[in-house]
Formats: sequence, structure tokens, C-alpha cells
Amino acid sequence: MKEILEKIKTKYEVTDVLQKRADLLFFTIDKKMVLDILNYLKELEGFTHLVMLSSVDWLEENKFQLTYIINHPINKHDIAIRVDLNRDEATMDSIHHIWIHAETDQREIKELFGIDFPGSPGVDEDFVLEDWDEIPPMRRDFDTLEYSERTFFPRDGRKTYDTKEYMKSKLYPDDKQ
Amino acid sequence: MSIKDILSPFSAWKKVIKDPVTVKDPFNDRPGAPRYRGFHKNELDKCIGCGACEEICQNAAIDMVPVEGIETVEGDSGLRPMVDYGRCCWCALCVDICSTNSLTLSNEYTWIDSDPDVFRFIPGYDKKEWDNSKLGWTKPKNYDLNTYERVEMKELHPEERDKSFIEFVKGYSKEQAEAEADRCIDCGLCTATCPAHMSIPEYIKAIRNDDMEEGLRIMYETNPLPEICGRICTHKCETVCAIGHKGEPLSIRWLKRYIADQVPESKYKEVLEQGLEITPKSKKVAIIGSGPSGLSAAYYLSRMGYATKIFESLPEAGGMMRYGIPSYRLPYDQIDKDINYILSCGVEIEYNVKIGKDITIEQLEKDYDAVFSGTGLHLGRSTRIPGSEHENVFFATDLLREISLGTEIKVDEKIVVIGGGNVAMDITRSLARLQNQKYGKVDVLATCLEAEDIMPADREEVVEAREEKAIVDPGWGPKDIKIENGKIKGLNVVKCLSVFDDEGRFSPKFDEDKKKFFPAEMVVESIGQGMDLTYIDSIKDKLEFSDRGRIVVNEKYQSSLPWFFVGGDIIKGPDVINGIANGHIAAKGIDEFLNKK
Amino acid sequence: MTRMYDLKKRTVTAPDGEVFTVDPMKDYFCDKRPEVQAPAHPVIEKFFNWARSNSLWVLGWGTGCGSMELPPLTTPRFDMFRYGVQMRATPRQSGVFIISGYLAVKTLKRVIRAYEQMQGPKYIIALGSCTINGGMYYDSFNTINRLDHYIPVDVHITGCMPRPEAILSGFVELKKRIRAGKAEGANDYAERFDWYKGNQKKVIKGWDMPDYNW
Amino acid sequence: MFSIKEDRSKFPTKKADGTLDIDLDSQKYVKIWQGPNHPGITGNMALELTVSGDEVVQSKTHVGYLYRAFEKLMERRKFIQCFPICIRMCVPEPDINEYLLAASVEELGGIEVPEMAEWLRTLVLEMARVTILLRGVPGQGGTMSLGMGVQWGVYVRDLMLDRFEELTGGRVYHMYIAPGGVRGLLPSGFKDRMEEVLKKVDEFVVDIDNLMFNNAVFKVRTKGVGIIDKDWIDQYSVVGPNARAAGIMRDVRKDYPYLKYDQLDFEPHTETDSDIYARSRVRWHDLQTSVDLIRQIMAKMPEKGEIRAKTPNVLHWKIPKGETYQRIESSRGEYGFYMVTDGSAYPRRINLRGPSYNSAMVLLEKMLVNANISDVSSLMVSLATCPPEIER
Repeated sequence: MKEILEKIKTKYEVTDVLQKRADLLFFTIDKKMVLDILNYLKELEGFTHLVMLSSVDWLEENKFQLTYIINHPINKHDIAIRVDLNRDEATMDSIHHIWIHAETDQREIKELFGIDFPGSPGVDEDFVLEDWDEIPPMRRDFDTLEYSERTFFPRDGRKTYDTKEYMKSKLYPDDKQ
Repeated sequence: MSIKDILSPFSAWKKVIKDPVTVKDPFNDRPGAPRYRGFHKNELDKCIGCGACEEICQNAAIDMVPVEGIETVEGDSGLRPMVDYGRCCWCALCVDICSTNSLTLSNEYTWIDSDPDVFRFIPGYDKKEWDNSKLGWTKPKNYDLNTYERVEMKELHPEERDKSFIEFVKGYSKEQAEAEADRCIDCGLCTATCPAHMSIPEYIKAIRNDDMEEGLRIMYETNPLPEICGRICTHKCETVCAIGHKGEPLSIRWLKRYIADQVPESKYKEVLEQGLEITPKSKKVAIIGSGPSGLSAAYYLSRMGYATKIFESLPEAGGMMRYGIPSYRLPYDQIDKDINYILSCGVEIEYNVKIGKDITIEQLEKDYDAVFSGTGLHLGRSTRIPGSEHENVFFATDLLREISLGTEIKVDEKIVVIGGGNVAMDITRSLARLQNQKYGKVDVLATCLEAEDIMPADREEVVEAREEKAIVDPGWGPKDIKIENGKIKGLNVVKCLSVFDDEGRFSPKFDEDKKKFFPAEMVVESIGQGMDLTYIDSIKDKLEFSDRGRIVVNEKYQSSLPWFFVGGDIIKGPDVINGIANGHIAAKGIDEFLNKK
Repeated sequence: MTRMYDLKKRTVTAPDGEVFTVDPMKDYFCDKRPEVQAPAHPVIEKFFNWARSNSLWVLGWGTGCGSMELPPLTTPRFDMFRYGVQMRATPRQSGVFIISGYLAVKTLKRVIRAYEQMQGPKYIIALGSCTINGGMYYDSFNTINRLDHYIPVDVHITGCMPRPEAILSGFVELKKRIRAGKAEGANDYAERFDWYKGNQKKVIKGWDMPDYNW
Repeated sequence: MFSIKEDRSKFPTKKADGTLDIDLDSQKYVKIWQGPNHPGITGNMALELTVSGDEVVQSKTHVGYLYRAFEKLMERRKFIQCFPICIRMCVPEPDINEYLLAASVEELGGIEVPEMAEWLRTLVLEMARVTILLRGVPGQGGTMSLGMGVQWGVYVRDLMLDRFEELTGGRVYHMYIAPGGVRGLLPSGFKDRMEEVLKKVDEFVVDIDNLMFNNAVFKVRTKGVGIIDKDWIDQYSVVGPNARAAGIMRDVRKDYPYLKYDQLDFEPHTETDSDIYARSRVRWHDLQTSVDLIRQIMAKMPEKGEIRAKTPNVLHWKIPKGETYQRIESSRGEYGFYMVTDGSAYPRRINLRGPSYNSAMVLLEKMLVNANISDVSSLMVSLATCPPEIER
């Protein structure tokens, strides 16, 4: 794992290296270098298995993080490559020509996070949702409970009491604090 | 492909001669497994309504609702969980977290109805056929979602502490405090029991978030003496702590102390007065006594904008906290820290002034718009047994005061203390330390009427006294003090069978045949304290008194003289937190009274 | 969207060369609203109900996770055939629809179509907490919370998921209701058709099907 | 004996942009929806098939009928609250989700699980594998109307569920592997009752071999059908039994030993043909391996021990900022959780990647082209598609 990282470091600029487990390495790389490094790792280093492409919404920092987890089936270790995208204009190059099945991941991320992958097959088609007209639901600023209550009206008649407030109202109602 | 491939599937025919596997009567033949997670049961009497089940339910399936026949009392919110089976997923996390193990699941699983609105019930209250089912899910053994042991408080070893008056409880470190605060389940049962209704879960949360300044602000809302309370509070809150039902209750007192310890005195003003605006008012309030109730009243009155002045008869402020509690439990610098902050808020104080002697109460009435009195219990009470009038028989309160004032007191080689309360333990342990300093050994014995299990002193006080080599021998009634040639030889006691009668009144019964003799050269009496009300002699006939000799006050601690408010130990207690609470309430009462005036 | 190709208006050339226009929304479906089926003469109705209760044919569509407990019912251990219950492949053949738990909005749309295609008398059994009040998906933006707001439910079985025995008891309960003449879900649907439709249209955004398809 | 000759003349030509030239109005093609309400579909999903004659020319997978937004819901739940909900992501084999959540939380929170709990986890995971395979193996025959195997399999599976009920308190959703440990020791007499069930499974293994694998019809319908090319294994990230059927050893239990698998003796089975038959056969061997593993686990595990590590109070259990990827061998292959935490009491993101995600979408779409319409179901089942895990 160390040698690989050293090799990568000579070619690419990697930041935020995190390795807690011997067989799993995380690092961040610039958006422009992603296709390059994935190609390099797949073709030359034997990381032939794309485990997943995932995304994380860091709303507070106004960025999306894409994580490409790739696996070396022979040496049995993984590299997770993080990429930060600007949340306002989130687009990323498609990797479906490196791994065909990445198109599903990209389609999902497009639908649920609103990150675009121009050129990826079927990326604009509905994946799990149908006729969705709100903001992409996996974004942190989408409040699913509020939406559910507004749309699917839960059964009424439920009421709960806060223990502390209730005891106050019963035991010392006059005591204003 | 071979002939075998054609024939081998026909081997299935052998099943024809096998017994069928069908369950004959699926509705009755197959009850759930002994641990099956079926419908909820709740033992209503055991449940304390802490709401931990509601808190942990990820489906928002549980509501806490009032239930007929369950009263709200200290330690029981009176609420009970109502489960919505339109939400529940039978994960049984509510059972695992339940503070009292009252909530369990039966192994029943069939509930069918055409009306979707019926699937909501209060287990235990709404009668269901599975209420008496014996089987079902209970919390697995050795499986706890919380820690039920306290984080141990580091103390000085008895060998190190029994020679000096240095504070022996070391206080929590950051990790320890966070670990202890982590055990809190935010139920808030403690708040109702705390006489000052402190927002305990909130300041414990501040510890978890490592935000001491927020914690301090929360504490000062209801308690201006956190350093002191964090050390010597009688912590009634811990007796009702929900965690205490399964294990040791949270050390709420030590956590309070932790917050106060973390914020240096120099930062108090900045932390507590951030964004604070006080509109000064023209009215003035006089406060007699600078004990907890007086200080608390003074603090909150000054926050409301009143000019307040405290009159203190002793040379330093703090009352019983300074002159009654030994400094190994409450060091003087910590008292000063709290008091200095209160005084820095614009509260004036005059020392060595005795009301009734130096200033009359009428003078106060004239000069001030209202008066608050919290003079406390400073007089010792005598056992009045033969020999108790001897010059070598002392009152504990007097001795403790002398020690605090720095006067050297008489310490003999053999001492007996009569009394089993916290004051008795204080003087026993103080005397043990003094004996150690003077003679290099300890020979002090404390005895009291009450048996070991009903001793009024806090348990840890008794344990610690014994660790310091003092002897505690409870369950004896003092008979007389043996005096020979004008010198005390010891104390004669008889076995005490019971202290209270059936109606709970004080009426000790003795077994005169079982006798014991405690040899001693000096006897200290610590069987309770009395109040000295001579300073209000002149207005006495205008005040109402109860049967037990206490001044009658309303819920705002206002006496029958509207300008005269009374609080502290002479009304309720005796302890610090009650004093703080009624000082605070009296301050609000005074505010109301002065606004009307 | 191309997904509803067959519902778009188009010109078709028939094998014999004739050219004509097809408007599926008009030509394939009848726009007649459902009607309340009045009970027959009490004696006959009683006989009918007895017969109905003894031949419950279930639509074999597992809409949610509760369908995991249906295979044990159709196999020897619990053997629901002996109670007159069996699975069918298509809505046209079935009289009972088991909604096995939560419904995603996307499935709800198909469920409504399937339900409306079923022949009357038809009944709905709802499995699990999620059909009652949302269950553990109460805060999900994609699952409905109260099934009885969208289609008429005759029997609710609580549990997550209900055991096979509980589902069997549900069938027994449904039979009782049918015999007592109380399982009137389909008539309720016809009576309060506009209310149901209104609720359905509130959550199904791209409504690209006929209002009632049978 | 006989084979279906491919007549490619009817097949659509490619347009300039690479898409197929399919004109539905030309009457040459028919669009058929297989699912969501269709008996030949595994779970609630749909295949949109364009067929010419009885051959599929184009296929598209539609999912989302089971979409409950688990990953969103878990972002609103505390770590302990995630565990009852995450298991619903894969209905027939829920325990793998429990384990992955627990393992991720434990790794990021720095918690060591007691020995006994690890053994119990291994046991439960293998029991779960048996239950799903008891449906999956005969299910392959079920797609060809060989329903008898399904009847047997479901019955034996039910016996295993009884053992689950006894051990975990739940029949299908066990909620047993909680972050920090497991929820209970083996009940007394459990091992004996387990052995009885294992004997039934052994019987079933022989029966199904006679009924299904040595069945002329089954062989004709499955041998040489639905071949996954060896090259596709990497291209489509095929994992688990599907890869093993192509002769490529992929088994997380061996490759990245977790729990107690490094102390157990087993060898995952591989085949070379990579067709439907080979994949079924691999699963059939997996079933036997699992039975053997359960026996080994019960022999090797200690009698008593701690079942839960000391964790912070679960009501406000904060996990430091970090991220991790944990994988497990499900009955369908590598199944993983990617968890990101931000130091709060709630997970920032949990992303699940199951094997069906690739195999039912892109791979199945590709494999169905040129397939006979009657093979669609069996192809789909042979890939062990599980729709709830695709959409979550």
C-alpha cells in the first residue's frame, strides 16, 4: 500500500491522505486528474474492480465530495479517491468508458444529488424516482420529514409530553424561570 | 445428458410416503419463541416515565402521555409510554434502554383490525390479552446500552488526608467528566426534585459538548453558588436519577463542580454578563445574613436592578458554608470564588454587624423598602442528659465555627461525639484531624440513636469518617456522662431499639439491659441546631409562628409583615440548596411586592 | 418521457394495409366510473358471501418486504390452500390484493392500476405497520404513510413484518367480514371515488393514465 | 440434443449514433413489461423488454418500486437507531446489513467487540446465508415451473427461521447484531435443535440435486445459456458466486477475512462454464459450505462470554470524523457499506453497494439481448437479483 501511495505521489498531487486500515487508503485529488489517475490505476496498477462511486454532501462547506472506491482483486486492497466539487455548479467527467457499470452510479447521483455527468448513458433518465419536482432529495438541505408530513399527512391524534415541562406544570406551576 | 437425468427427478416420489409437515392448527400450535419480540407490556408501577423509550425510538412510535391514576411525584413524571403500532418495528430498543426494566415485549404477535386507528395503546394501562404473558423479549443479560457504574471520583488516600484540612475530593478530569456526563439520558426527572429546579440535563449536555461557559450560564440561572453546591450539596437529584434504578445514579453534584472549576474566576464577568442589561431600580433591599439564602436573594435582586446590602454578624461572608462546614470538604477559596462574584455584581456587604444590637430591625424597615432575613441555625442543642452541663461538653456548631475562625480549640485525647447527622460527621472528622496533628493518633467516637441503615448522615460521610480511623458506633441512646473528680470519664449509653413511633413521631425506645460505656475526656453534642431569633424580638408579636416555632411565610417566603421576607435554614432545610432556592424565590417575591408598592 | 409509449396518440398501419389513428387514452380504456354493487336478495347474498369467503384468490405481487412471509404460506408448512386461499398471477384473476407493507409512490401508481383492474368483489389486506401510519418509513419522502387514504383497506394486520400465522389470521378475519357482509371496500371505493382519486392525484405527480382503468 | 438457432436477420440495425433502430410502429417489435407485477420477477422491479418474435432485442431495467430512501433516513438517525432500519435494505438476507453497520461504526468509533460476540455474528451470518440459499437454489428451478424444489426449500428455510426466532427474537428481521455486540447468547439446547435443522438441509441438498441438477429439462434450459464472459468480470465488477461460476475466485470471506472466518476451514466452490447451470451449482455448493461452517462454528465457539463491548451511552454516541468502507460476502457476492461520519451523533452518509446493483442493471440489460423470452426469468434469478438492495 505504501509503495502505491509513493508512486502516486510522484505523479499526482494528493492531499488529505487517510489510512486507518492496512488495506484501505483514502486521499483527495484534483477534479481534473481523476480520469487520469483512474485509468492509470486500472490499466497499470491492477485496480480493476470499481467497488462504488458515491457522493457526500458537505453543505456547510458548499461542496460535494465524490468518492471512487477501487479495488485490487489480486493484492486485495482498496483505494478511495475523493474529489471535491463546487456545490453550485456540480459537474464531473463521466467514467463509464473505464467501467461500463459506472453509468448506473452516475445516473443515481445525478438524480439524488443533482451532480451532472455529461455524456454518461441514460444519465438524465429517472432512476428510482418518478416525476420528482423538488430539489434532489439526498441533498442535505432537503428535509425529508417535513416533505413527508406535508405530502403524506400522518395519522392525527398523536401528542407527546416533555417529561421536564410536564413535571413542572404539575409540581410547581407557579415557578417561572 | 444421460438416462440418469431422465430418471433422477422421479426420486421426488419418495416423499409420498413421508408424513406431511403441515402445521395442523397454525393459530394455536405455534406460539412465538420464548424470546420472540411481540407486543409491548409495561409494569405501570415500576415505570417512572423517564421517556428513554421515546428518545431511542427511531420510528417516533412512542409518545409519553399522562395516565389516569398515576400521579406526578418526585422521581416519577406521571407520564407513560403510548405505542403506535402504525410505526413500531419491534426492534425492542425501547426495552433494552428502559431505565427500570419495566417495559418488555410479550411473544404474542397477532392483532388484526379493519379500523387503522385502533393500533395505538398504552401498554399496561389499556388491558390486552398478552398482559400476563410470561414469555417474550426482556433485556438480555450483560447487554447494556448505557453504563450503569459511576466514573470513580479520585480522592486523597485516608492516610494522606486525615492529618490536614486540605480538600480531599480531587474533582473530575475532562475525560472523566465527559464519561460521566455521557451516562445522562436527558429525562429531566432530577429538575423537579432539585429544590432550586436547576436545569440539570442542560448543563450536563454542556459538559458533553465541552462548552463550560454555556454550562456556567445555565447554572447561574437558578443557582449563584455552583462551586459551593458542587461540593456540599445534599444532591436530592441523585436520589431520583433514572439511571439509579438499574445502577449507580449520575454524580450530578460532581459534574456541577466540574463546570464551575473549569471557568476561572477572572472569566466569570465576561461569561455571565454577555449581553446582559440591567435597568437600575430606585428601591433598596436589606439582607440579614450572608448564608446561601441571603447570597442567593442578593444576587437575583441585584440582577433585577435593586440596590442590595447584606448585614453579616461574622467577619466574613458565607454563613454556615464557611463556619459550619470544614474546609477539607469546602475550601475557603472556593467559597470566596462564588461570593466574590456575587459581591462584584454590585451587592454591598457590611461585616461584624449584628441586627438587634448594632442596628435595630425597625431602622432597617425605615431605611430599606424590603428586608430579607436568612439567619440560619447557629445554636447548638443539648441532650440535657446528666453531666451535659460540664465545661468539657461542647456544641458541634460552636467548635466548627471556632475552627473556621482560626481559634485554637480544646482537643482531648479521647473524644465522644453524640449525633449521627452530617454536622456530627463534620465535627468527628475535624476532631480526628486535629487529634492527628496534636497526638499523632485518632481516638474519636461518634454515636447516635439511629441504627446504621437509617443514620441521617450521607453514607459516604460515614464511610469516609471510618476511613479516617474515627469510630462510628450507631444505635445507642446517651444515658449520662460519667464524671469523676470533676473530670469526664466517658459516656454511658443504652441500646436504642427504634427512634420513631408508628406515626413517624420522634419517640425513641430503649433496651435498658444492653449497656455500653464509651470512655472519653471530652464530649461533643451534635443532635441538631436551633435558631436565634432574638434580633426580631421587637416585631415578634406582628409575626405568626408555627407549632414548631418557625415563622409562617407564604409561598414567596413573605411573612405576615409584608416587607419582611424570611428564608434559609430557619424556614426550610437545613441544607444549602434549599437555602439557594428559597432565596431565589424570595427575590422574585420581593420584586413582585416592590412593584406593587 | 418515453416510458408511456403505448399511451401516446399515433397512426398505425394494420396488417391488411388499412391506416388508422389510435388514441390509447380513449380507445383502450372505458372512462366509466366504478359503480356501487348493491347486495342481492338477503338469502342469495348470504350464499354469495359464503362462496366468496371460501375462494380468496390473491394477486401474486409482492409490493413490499412483507411479501417475504407469503411463500411460507403457499408451501406445505402453513398451506393456505386449505383455507381456500391461493395465489394468482394477474389482477384479472384475483379478488384479494395483499399490500405487503410500505408503498413507494412509484408502486402506488401501479397498485392503483392493478386494483382497479381486479374484478369485484375485491378486497385489500394491508400488512405491517407501514400501511397504518408510515411505520419506520414515516419520514421518508418516497413512501406513503396511510394506505387507507388511497385505496380502501378491509383488514389491517400489524407487525413488522407480520408472521405467516398473523397473515393467516388476517384471512380468517377477512372471511368473517365477508360473511357478515362488512367487507365493502370496493363499494366504498366507488362511493367515495372522487375523494380517493383526489388523494391519489395529490401524491402521484405525473398522472398519465385514465382515471379509472378496468 | 437440440439447440435454438439464432436468426439474426430480424434484429435491428444500429443507427449512426450507436443506438438500435427500433421502430415499434413497424410491427416487427413488441414491447413487453416484465414486472413490477409479474410472477417471474425477483421482487418488485420491472424489465422493459423489446422483443422480436420470442427473442429479446433490447432490455431496460426499471427500479425504484421499493425505494424508501434508507440512506437519507439514516442521516436523520443516531447510530444505534440506524441498525433496526438498515437491515430492511435486503429483505431475504438482512443480517449482512446489521453486520456492516456495526463493523463500520465500531471501526470509526474505535470499539473492540468481544470474542463471543464475534462468534455469534459469524454464526448468524452463515445461518442467514443458508436461509437465502434455501430459496435461491430451488428458485432457479422455480423459474422453469419446477415448483417442487421451492416447496421443499421454503419449508426447510422455515425451520431455520425457527432457530433464528429462538436465538434473535425475530423471524425475518432479526435485529441481532447491534453496534457494539450482539443481543443475546445461545439458548440452552440450541445446538441440538440446530443440528436437526442442518440434517434437514443435508437431505434437501441431496433431494434438490436429484430433482434439479440431474434433470434433463433443467440441463437443457440452463447449460450454455446466459454465459458471463470471463472478460466481463472486471468490466462489470462481477463478484461472488457469479464470478466463481466463471472460474474466478472472489469470496470476501477468504480474500478479506472478517469476524472468525480465518479460523474456519472452508473452500469456496468454483465452476468454469459461467452459465446459468454453473451459477446455480456454485450456490448449491455454497449452501453445503455454509452448513459445514455452521457445524464448525458451533463446535469451536466458546460456551460463554461477553456479548457487548462497552460503548458510550447510545442516546448520544458521537463518532469522530472519518470514513470507511466495509465489505462482507453476501450470498450474492461482495456487499459493502461506505460510511462517512462528521463527529456528530448522526452518520453523515451511508452508502450501500450490493452486487445486484451492477448485475441487475447494466449486466442484465446486456445479457438479455438475444435471449429467449422464456429465459429472462431464469437469467435474472441466476444473477440473484435483489431489487431492494439496488434502490435501497
